[in-house]
Amino acid sequence: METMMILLIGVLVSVATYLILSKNVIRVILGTAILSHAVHLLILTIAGVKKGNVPLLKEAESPYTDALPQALILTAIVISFAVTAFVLVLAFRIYQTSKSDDFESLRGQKYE
Amino acid sequence: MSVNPILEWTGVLLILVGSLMSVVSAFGIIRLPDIYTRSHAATKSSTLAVLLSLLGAFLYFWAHDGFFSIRILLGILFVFLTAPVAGHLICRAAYRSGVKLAEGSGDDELHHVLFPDKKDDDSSNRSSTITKEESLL
Amino acid sequence: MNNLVVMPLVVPIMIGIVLVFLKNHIRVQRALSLITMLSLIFISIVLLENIQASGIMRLDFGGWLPPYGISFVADSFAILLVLIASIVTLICLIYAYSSIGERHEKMYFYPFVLFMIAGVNGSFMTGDIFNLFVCFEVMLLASYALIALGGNKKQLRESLKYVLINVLASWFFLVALAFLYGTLGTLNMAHLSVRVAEEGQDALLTTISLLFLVVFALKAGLLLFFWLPGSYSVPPTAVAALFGALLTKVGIYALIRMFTLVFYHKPEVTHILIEGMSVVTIIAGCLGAIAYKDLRQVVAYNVVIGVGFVLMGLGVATDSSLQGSIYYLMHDMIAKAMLFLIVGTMINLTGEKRFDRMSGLIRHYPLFGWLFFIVMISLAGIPPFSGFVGKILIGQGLIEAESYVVLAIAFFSSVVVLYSLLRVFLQAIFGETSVSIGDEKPLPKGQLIPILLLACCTFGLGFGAEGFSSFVEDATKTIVNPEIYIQAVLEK
Amino acid sequence: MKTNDVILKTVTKVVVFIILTMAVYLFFSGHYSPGGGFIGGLVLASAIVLMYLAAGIEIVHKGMPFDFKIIAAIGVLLATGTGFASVLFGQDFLTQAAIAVHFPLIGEKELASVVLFEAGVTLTVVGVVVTIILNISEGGE
Amino acid sequence: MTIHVAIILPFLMAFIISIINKKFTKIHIGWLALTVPIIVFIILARLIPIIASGNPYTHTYQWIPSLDINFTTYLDGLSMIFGLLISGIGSLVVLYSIFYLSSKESLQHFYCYLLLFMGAMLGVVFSDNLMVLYAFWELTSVSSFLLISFWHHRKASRAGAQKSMLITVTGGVSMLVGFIMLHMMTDSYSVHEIIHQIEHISEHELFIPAMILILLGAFTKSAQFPFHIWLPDAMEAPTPVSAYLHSATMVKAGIYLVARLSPIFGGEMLWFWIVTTVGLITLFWGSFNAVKQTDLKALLAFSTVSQLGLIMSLVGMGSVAYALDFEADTVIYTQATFAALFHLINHSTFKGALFMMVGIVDHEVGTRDIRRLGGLMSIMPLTFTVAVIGSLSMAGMPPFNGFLSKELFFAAVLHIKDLNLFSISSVGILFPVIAWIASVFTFIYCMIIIFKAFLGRPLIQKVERPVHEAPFPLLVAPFILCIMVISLFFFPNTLGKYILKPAMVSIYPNLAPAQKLTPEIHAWHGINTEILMTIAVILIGTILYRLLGKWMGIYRFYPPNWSLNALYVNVISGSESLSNKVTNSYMTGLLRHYAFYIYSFFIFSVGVFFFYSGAFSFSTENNASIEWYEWILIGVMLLAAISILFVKSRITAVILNGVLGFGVTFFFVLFRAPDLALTQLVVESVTTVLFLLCFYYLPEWSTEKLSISTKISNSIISITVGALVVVISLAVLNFDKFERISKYFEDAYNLAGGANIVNTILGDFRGFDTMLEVVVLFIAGLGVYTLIKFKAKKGGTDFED
Amino acid sequence: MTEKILILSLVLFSITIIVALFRIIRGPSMPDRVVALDMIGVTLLSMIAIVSILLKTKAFLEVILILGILSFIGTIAFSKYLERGKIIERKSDS
Repeated sequence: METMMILLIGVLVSVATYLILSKNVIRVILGTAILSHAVHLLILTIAGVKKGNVPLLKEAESPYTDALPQALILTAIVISFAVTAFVLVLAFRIYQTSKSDDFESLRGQKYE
Repeated sequence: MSVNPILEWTGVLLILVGSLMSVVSAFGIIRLPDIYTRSHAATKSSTLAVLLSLLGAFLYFWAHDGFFSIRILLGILFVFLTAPVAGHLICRAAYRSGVKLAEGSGDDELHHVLFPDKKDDDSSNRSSTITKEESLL
Repeated sequence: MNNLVVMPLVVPIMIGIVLVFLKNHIRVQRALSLITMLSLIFISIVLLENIQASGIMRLDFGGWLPPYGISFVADSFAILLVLIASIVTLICLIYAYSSIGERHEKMYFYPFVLFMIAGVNGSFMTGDIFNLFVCFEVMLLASYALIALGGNKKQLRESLKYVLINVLASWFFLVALAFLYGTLGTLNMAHLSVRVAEEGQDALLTTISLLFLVVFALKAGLLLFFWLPGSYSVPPTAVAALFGALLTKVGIYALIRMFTLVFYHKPEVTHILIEGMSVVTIIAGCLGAIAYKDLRQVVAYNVVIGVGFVLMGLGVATDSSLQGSIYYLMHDMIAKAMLFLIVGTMINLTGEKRFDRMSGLIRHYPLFGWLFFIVMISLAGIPPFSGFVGKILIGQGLIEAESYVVLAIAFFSSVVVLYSLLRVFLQAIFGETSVSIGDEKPLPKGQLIPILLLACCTFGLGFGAEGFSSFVEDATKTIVNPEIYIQAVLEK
Repeated sequence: MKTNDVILKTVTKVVVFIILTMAVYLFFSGHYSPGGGFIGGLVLASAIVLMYLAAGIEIVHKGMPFDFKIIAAIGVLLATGTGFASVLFGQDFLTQAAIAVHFPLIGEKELASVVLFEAGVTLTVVGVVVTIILNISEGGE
Repeated sequence: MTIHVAIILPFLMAFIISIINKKFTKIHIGWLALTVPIIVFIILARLIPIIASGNPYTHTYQWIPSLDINFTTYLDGLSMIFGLLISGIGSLVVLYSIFYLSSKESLQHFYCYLLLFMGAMLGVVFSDNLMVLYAFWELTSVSSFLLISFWHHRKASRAGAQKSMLITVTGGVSMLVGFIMLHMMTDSYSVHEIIHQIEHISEHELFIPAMILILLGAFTKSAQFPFHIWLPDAMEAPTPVSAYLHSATMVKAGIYLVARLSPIFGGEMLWFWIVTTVGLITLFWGSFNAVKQTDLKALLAFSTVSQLGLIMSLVGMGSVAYALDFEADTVIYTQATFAALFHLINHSTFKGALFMMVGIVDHEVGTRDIRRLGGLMSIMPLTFTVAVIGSLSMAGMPPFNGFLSKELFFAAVLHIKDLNLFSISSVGILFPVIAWIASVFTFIYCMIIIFKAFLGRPLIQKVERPVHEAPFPLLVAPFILCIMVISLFFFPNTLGKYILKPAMVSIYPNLAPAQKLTPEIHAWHGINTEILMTIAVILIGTILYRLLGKWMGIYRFYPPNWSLNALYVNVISGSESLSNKVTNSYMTGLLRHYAFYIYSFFIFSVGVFFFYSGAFSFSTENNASIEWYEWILIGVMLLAAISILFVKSRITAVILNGVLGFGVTFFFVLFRAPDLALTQLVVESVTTVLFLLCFYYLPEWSTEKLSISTKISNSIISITVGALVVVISLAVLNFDKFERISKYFEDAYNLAGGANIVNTILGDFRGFDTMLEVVVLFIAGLGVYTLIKFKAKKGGTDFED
Repeated sequence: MTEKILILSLVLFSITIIVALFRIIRGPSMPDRVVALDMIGVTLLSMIAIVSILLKTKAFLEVILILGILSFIGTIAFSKYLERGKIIERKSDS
């Protein structure tokens, strides 16, 4: 299971990387969203899957699955949500001011 | 510690039936010709599938652990409430955004009500916000 | 008592939130933010004294002992940086009062600055690697908001690039964290160090350390500095100064911390790589600093050179070079803030961004012109200003390590720094003025005084280097001997 | 072209009620089963989002005339404040404490400072999510 | 203590002058400034007897003791010479400048810089600590820069200032490295402590590099070939400055340093070779180029270069005395150093006088171009006198002090020729030959000064203003110098006894007992090779001067763009355009490129090391089982992810992203993470709503028009990155050496009173993270608010584009 | 035995999901895709119920309910977007 999950994560990372390398702002933002999916899965997978019970003491008996990565991922999810919201707004504000959603035309002037 | 094996088995069977229903709806979603018909498959039969399997799970928990799960019941209620509304809204959106009916459909009476100023089926010329590409792949 | 350790983080956050409620009371906002920074300076001085007296301080949040809970660890190195960061922020705030404008002030400028400094301070002091990530994010989010604050075209454009590149960096950070937790099974930095030492830093761990190198190099602008010139040249002057002084330094701090505390076993891989990267960084920075006539570009590439210079000290990692790095880091924070403020003021005064379109500023603003001269001298590492102590020590470290080519590049870079600013000085500050007396834009005292204060700081830091030496020596001792840090964290 | 959302609005009234109940439940159950401040807050926020989706900004605003930024700020203040409170009691920062209090109806219950902390988290999440969504939907003007 | 006062005093006065403002303008500020060098001179003069008796004076103030950097002053014979020169010439220059500069100039600045320089220069010669010496050294560069650019509205001034600053500071930096190396070898920055450790360090591998680096500093400062190019341009400074800094004092700092460090490095033959050769080349090149100059000041500048070369070569020759074993004979070579010191003083006197003379001419006539001058003798007889005395002394004619030192110089080169050092004796002969040729050129340009400027047809019609003799006060300083020029000829041995001898002792502490260390100077010592050489110089020089027009053409053989100056200009402008090209080539402003760099670096550092080190390991042993439906779901996610790349509509992409989100949620469920699943779900939907909200304001994305090569490189990068993450993750999975700390949290119910472990971690164990995370969220919310509400004003101060 | 049946139903459900994914990719119209997404959500809901039976835990029952809520919200948002472009209006007319 872990191996397959990691292969899946690899593909997600590749896809996201490809999107990030593109020119359109929305594509890039989507890329970052997929990147965060990938890394959340990665943290969980590396911590070991299906190795224990749900980490609820009243619900299940020991052994429990590793709860720490879950807490970390939760934090990471919220942070990446915050950042995504910010970037999205930034993107449409840029479109409002520069009338472009293409990085090619958002290069800025050449300096001398 | 099965409290009530019959109930438990009923639950499992309900789930199985539910999954079969869902395959049926999947079949529908492939085979049916246009969005309006496909949404039948998606909302009606798949809602039924969910209801069945949730009921099954509810029964199972009840029978197996003696656990009367209000949350599942709530969930059932919820799906019951929302699925038709969702279906309604999406079909309305589809119609208003000018998705064509499948060929061979009968009368389209609503068309004259909604787009009185237009001739027949110039579909994608709607209000400006949604552009044509939205409905393309 | 130990709760004092968290104050540099929590005080600005709480005050920042209070300021949100006081959106339209600008005077109150100014006063409160000023008081906050002053109290931070006071707190960090108290902390420094405490550390000298009784060793490294530690605060376990919620009372959960390391390695299970999160701890803040205050050693001399961290607190020195907190102190300097607070001073620089204070001064930039004073500058902002007269320059930033009411629109910014009502748009939560002060809360954002306070949040950013909280993130910076947190990153300096945290002893937990995941908490470092979170502190980074606090700092970054605030910096995202600050860089885009103002909403003009160029600002938004550059901030998008800045944000996206940092998102990428944060992603790498998370990946590295995943690997780290997967291998070492802990998050406390001292505990990480113990575990790495226990099993030896094998190839896989070194790979992970390289991943951290990528992350922190991005934040520090070491080799991967592409985001820096663009994004540092768009925000308002006070913000740019804060960025130039603080943001890359956090990355540098993290690099130094990581590669002296945890991954110090394979210097032939990691440190050599850092050394090479800093050489390339310096060269690229030098090229950039003389490539453009746009003032903010000149300044931004100067930041790049500074980064390379500091991290050379880490690359060779001898006692004296690390000590030099600490000195230089402190110097760089102050001098870069000053440079940014001066350049921003020049641009505001003339309405031009290119220095070859300015001339003769010294005629109307003599003191200002001399302040530029001072910062130029200081950055070139000419005594008695602050740059020279660090420069000497790093030089010493490079000689000890027998990396003479690196040495040559490092020291030649200070000539290039001098040249890049000298031509600005000769063109823009000296020369014939085209503005007749009476027509010049007035230079507000509120903008001159902060620059003057920074000049005093750079002089004080250089001339009074002895005053800091015991702190710096203590900081170096902790860096060089990870056991001291580990003991302070894991004991009890 | 007239639109009307009668069906949506009617259903929403019921659904929002269910979601709100759910949110409160999630918030309080967090210590023993999945849930907690974050999730409670997020669910609460999604309920509000649903209201906005169905009824538009103005109507919702009449019912909830809050500035959600301020709510978020209060939340952060609460969260950091509980941390700070422990400093005042001479404990390490963010030390959580619990006292048993007797409630009239529910009976003996533990009242923990964690609850305050989580309430802060919830308020922040709700405040921030709603602020973001409201601002974006008004952003074009 | 007193010496510290002498160093601090100028700084103090500079500070006072810079703040007294214009209330004081009734009196010329120069008078105020004049007090400083006079006081310093008196202080030093009072110390002469003590120093002459062989008691060096030293005192230490601690500065940065932890780094061994202390403000230690050390006054011995050598520094005494320089101290006297600095304060003595300084007094005269200040006096001269009071009448030279009009009160319309910004005198405050001028005297402030001048005093800064004076203090710095005193600091250089009196400091024992190398780091303090370096500090003052750079300060002299800085103040020299300020003085050159005094008329900063003139472009040439600025260019000259920049050049001098760059060259001298570069030298200073290399010298600093040399000092650091010395410190590494000896663990001390004190010159005297280092001298005591010579035996230990001369075999050290850093010894030679340190030496070369320090010499580089000395050569740049003393305008030695090929670094001399800054000196002619420095003549843009006001003439008093040229007289003071660029002939009498600052340029001699390099010579001071070489002399001061001779005890350390002199034992190395390389030192002798470098110093002497560079000195001789400079001597020749300077004198050779001086002849072709048409600007009097430039001529003097090149002559200064050449004279500095002369002194430098003499110091170098003198160092042979260290290299040879200690024998009575070796004393003879020290005479070169003696000559150097003597000429140092002489040069200051006559060159100072000459510069002041040029200043007067410039001041009165309005030009310094010898093509426009002539016949000034009748109009300006007093100035002419100064010119004659100075020039003849420079040319080495009796009865002026230049004659004495020129003789000593010839003697020294002749000694060196006989020295049995050279494997090829023919090299040895070069020394006197070069010296002689250079002297001929020296003679020629001295004649040019006298004849072209002052004799010959008056060319006054070319000059705008009516010309008359300079006012008397302006002539006081040059006359005092001229008197010294003459009196030194007649009483050289007084100087020798009180000034030169202590200096020699401090340069050659080992040879102090030897009698011959300070020879008696005689104007006439019979017919010997030296005097014959002098006569030949006069003869050949006169002939060549007469035929000047015939051979001036040789200067034209030299292509102008091959000169060192052109090299400097090309390097500066070339480096600017090159760096512009290079930097623009990679700083494209395109996010794609930046991301590309980052990924490539990731691949090349992490990836290459990972494979090279063989860190990869893989095993499926610990893998959990996998069910059929899980396969299918993995397939669903793969399919969804890959098809995102190809969809043509952004809504489809967001829907597919939603599918991914659902998939992730399901995996969270499978992997027993209920809290995560909940959070993921809500966040996913809110994000989708955000996307949809923002899409309202954004255009539909257009199809990417990427070239095939971009597509290929993008694919390669992304596949490599993905693969790298996969292989490292697999290796990490296989790494199982440590127990996770999370066992501790399973006791959550007892520790923190919660049954949901994840929740207790979030709320309690790692509550701090959560607190900060809330802050992050809050900042983001506030940031979004400001982003939307804060719009740039239309037509506001937006400088860009 | 029950377990095998449950796994069989899981497989059947996942087949539904893959079919719906096919519909999302194929389209042809945007509402098609939204309907399919909604269907994936609802199907996932059933799957989670089954999984929680298999894992013998009640921890995921909340997830079921939330999933129901959110796929509803998502669908509404999509349909409003497709219909009007702007999903949250200042004033809702009725």
